[in-house]
Amino acid sequence: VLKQTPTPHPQNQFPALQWEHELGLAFTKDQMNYTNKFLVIPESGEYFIYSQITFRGTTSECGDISQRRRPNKPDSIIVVITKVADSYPEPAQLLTGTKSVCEISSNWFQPLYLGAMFSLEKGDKLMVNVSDISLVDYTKEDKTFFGAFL
Amino acid sequence: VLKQTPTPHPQNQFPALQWEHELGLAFTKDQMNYTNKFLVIPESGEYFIYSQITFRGTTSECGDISQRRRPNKPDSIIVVITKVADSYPEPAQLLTGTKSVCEISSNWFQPLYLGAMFSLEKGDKLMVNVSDISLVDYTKEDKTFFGAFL
Amino acid sequence: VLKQTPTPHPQNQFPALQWEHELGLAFTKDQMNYTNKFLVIPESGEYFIYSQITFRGTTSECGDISQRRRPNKPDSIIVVITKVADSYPEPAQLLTGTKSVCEISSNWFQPLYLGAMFSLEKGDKLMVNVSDISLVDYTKEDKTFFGAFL
Amino acid sequence: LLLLLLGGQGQGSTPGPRCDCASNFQRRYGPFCCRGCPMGHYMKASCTQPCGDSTCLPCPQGSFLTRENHFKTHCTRCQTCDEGASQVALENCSAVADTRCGCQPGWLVDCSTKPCRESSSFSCRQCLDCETPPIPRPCMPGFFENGNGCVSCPTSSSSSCPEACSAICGWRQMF
Repeated sequence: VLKQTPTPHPQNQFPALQWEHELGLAFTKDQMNYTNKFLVIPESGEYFIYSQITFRGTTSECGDISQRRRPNKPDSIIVVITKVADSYPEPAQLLTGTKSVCEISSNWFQPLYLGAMFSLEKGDKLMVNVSDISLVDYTKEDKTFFGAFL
Repeated sequence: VLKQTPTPHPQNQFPALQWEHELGLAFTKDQMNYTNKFLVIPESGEYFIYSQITFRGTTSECGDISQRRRPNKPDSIIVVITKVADSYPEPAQLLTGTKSVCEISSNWFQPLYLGAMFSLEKGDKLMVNVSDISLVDYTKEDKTFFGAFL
Repeated sequence: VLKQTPTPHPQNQFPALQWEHELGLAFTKDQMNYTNKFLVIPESGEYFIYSQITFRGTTSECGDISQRRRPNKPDSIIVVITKVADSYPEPAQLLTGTKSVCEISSNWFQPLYLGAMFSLEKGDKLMVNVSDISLVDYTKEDKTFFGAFL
Repeated sequence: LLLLLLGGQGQGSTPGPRCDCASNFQRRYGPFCCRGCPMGHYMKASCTQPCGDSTCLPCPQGSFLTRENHFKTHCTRCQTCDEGASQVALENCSAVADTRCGCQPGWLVDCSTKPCRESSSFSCRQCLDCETPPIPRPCMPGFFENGNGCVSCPTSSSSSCPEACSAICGWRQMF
C-alpha cells in the first residue's frame, strides 16, 4: 500500500486506497492491470480476491475507563473490497471486514483480512475502501496488501 | 448466510449455518452442489476452503469492570469448518477459529476468517458450525460468507 | 503445527515454527517438500501462501486495570511468513500479522490469519516465524496451520 | 416356465456371501464391494475381488481412528496437551483413541471461558489456592469497597465521601 494523499471523497463513501503495483513484492501479470486505485479484470472468470489492512491508533475514548459510569460505545475499523462495473452504475460491496475498537491501552494495532472467490466480468474494477485512511498502517508492504487471481 | 432458524442440535455439537447459494454474489459451478447446510464435493482433489463469520454482541459479563475483584473469565466466539464423509462415521474438524471475548464497550462486533487447502473425496460434505448462532451477523452477504474451489 | 522445542535463535529474529507434514490433515504433493521448518518450492511460479496461528495467554500486565494511573502499553502478537532464497543472503518478510494485546480477562486466545499470492523461484524456502513461541496454541491441527499452492 | 435367478447378480458364477454393498459395512469401489478397515487402521487400497477385504495399514504413531469397518484413507492426528496451561496426558494417544488431556492429582481444572463449553480450553491450577478465597484486590478507580462488592463513589453532596473516593468527592469534605 502507498502512503495515502488525503483526497476528497463522497460523503457516504469510504475513501479508496492507493497501491504500489511494481516495486518490491508487488506484481501484475497476464494483463491484470492496476490504474488509479483500481485492479482492472482482464478476462471474465472466477477470481479469488484478498486483502489485509493493518490498522493502528492511539487509545480510543471508549477505552477510557477512569471516568466510567456505564459502557461506552466503541469506535470501529472497516475495510470493504468494492467492485465497479460498466454494466451497473452503483459499486457493489464484495467483501467487508468490520471490527469494534475499544482499547484500554495507550495505543493499538490490528489487521483485518478478507478473501473469497467471485464471478467477475472483463473490465470490472476492484478497489479497497477503508473507514479511516489515517488509521491505515502503510509503512510496510507485508502488513497491508491487496490482490486477485484467476 | 441466511437468517438462521434455531434448530435443535446435539449437545456436544455446534449448530451448522444455512447459506444462500444462488442470489446476489452467491453462486455454484462445475457440479459443486449446496444442499441442506452442506457444500457437496463433486470430484476428488485439493480444494481451498474458506469462510468468514462476522459476530456481534452486546457487552459481555467479563467486560463489566465495575464489580471487579480479579480478572473475569472471557466468553468466546468459535467457528469450525467441518467435513462429513461416507468413508467414516465421525465428522472431521478441518479449520477452527476461536477468539476470547471480554469487551468493555456497550456492544462489539468482529470477524473470524479461515482458509486453507485440503485433500477431499467426491461426495465429501462441508459445513460451517458456530458456537452461538445468535451472535452471527447474517444481515449482509459481504460480511459472512463460505466457499470452496478446486 | 508441532509442539515446539525451544531452540536458540538470532537475537533480532523471531523463532521459526516446526510443522507436521504427513499425519492427519497434513499433506505434501507434486514435489512440494517440507524439511526442517521450511516448505521448499519445487518449481517457479505464483503461489498462494497462507497460515493461521492461534495464540493464547494469561492476562497481560497492560490489562491490569486496578492499579491504573494512565493507559498502559500493550503487549503484542506477531506472525511473519518469511522467504529464504539462495539468490540473496537476507530473508524476505512476505506477510506479517501484528496485533496489540491488552486483555482485561483472566486469559485470552485469538487467531491471526494471513494469505496472499507471491512470485517464487524453484528452491525458495518458506517458514513461519512468531514473536513468542510459548503463546502458540499447538494442541490441535485445525487451529494453527500453514500451506502453499501453485 | 419360471426362471428363478438367485444369488450373485452377475458377480461371478459361484454363489458366494451376499455381496451387493447393501450392508453398511461394505462399500463399492469400481466393480467390487469391499469390506472396511478395523479401528486403528487406515485404508491403503480398496479390495481387488468381490466382497474382498480392503488393504488396511496400522495408523502411524501420533494418529488414531476409533471406528470399525470404515474406509478412511488417513488417520486423525492426536491432540497435544497444553503444557503451557499445566495440562498432562491422562491417557496417551493410541492407534484407537485420542490423547486424553487433564490435570495431575491435586490440581484443579480451570475452564478458560465462561460459559464453559465442551471444547473450551482449560488450565490446571494447584489446589493450594483452590479453596482459599481470592486475594481481595482494590476496587476500580471511581468505586469503593462496600461489603464484598465494589460500589460507585457518591456524586451527590448529601452523603459522606469514602476515602477511596477522595479523588471524586473528597473536595466536598473541605467545605
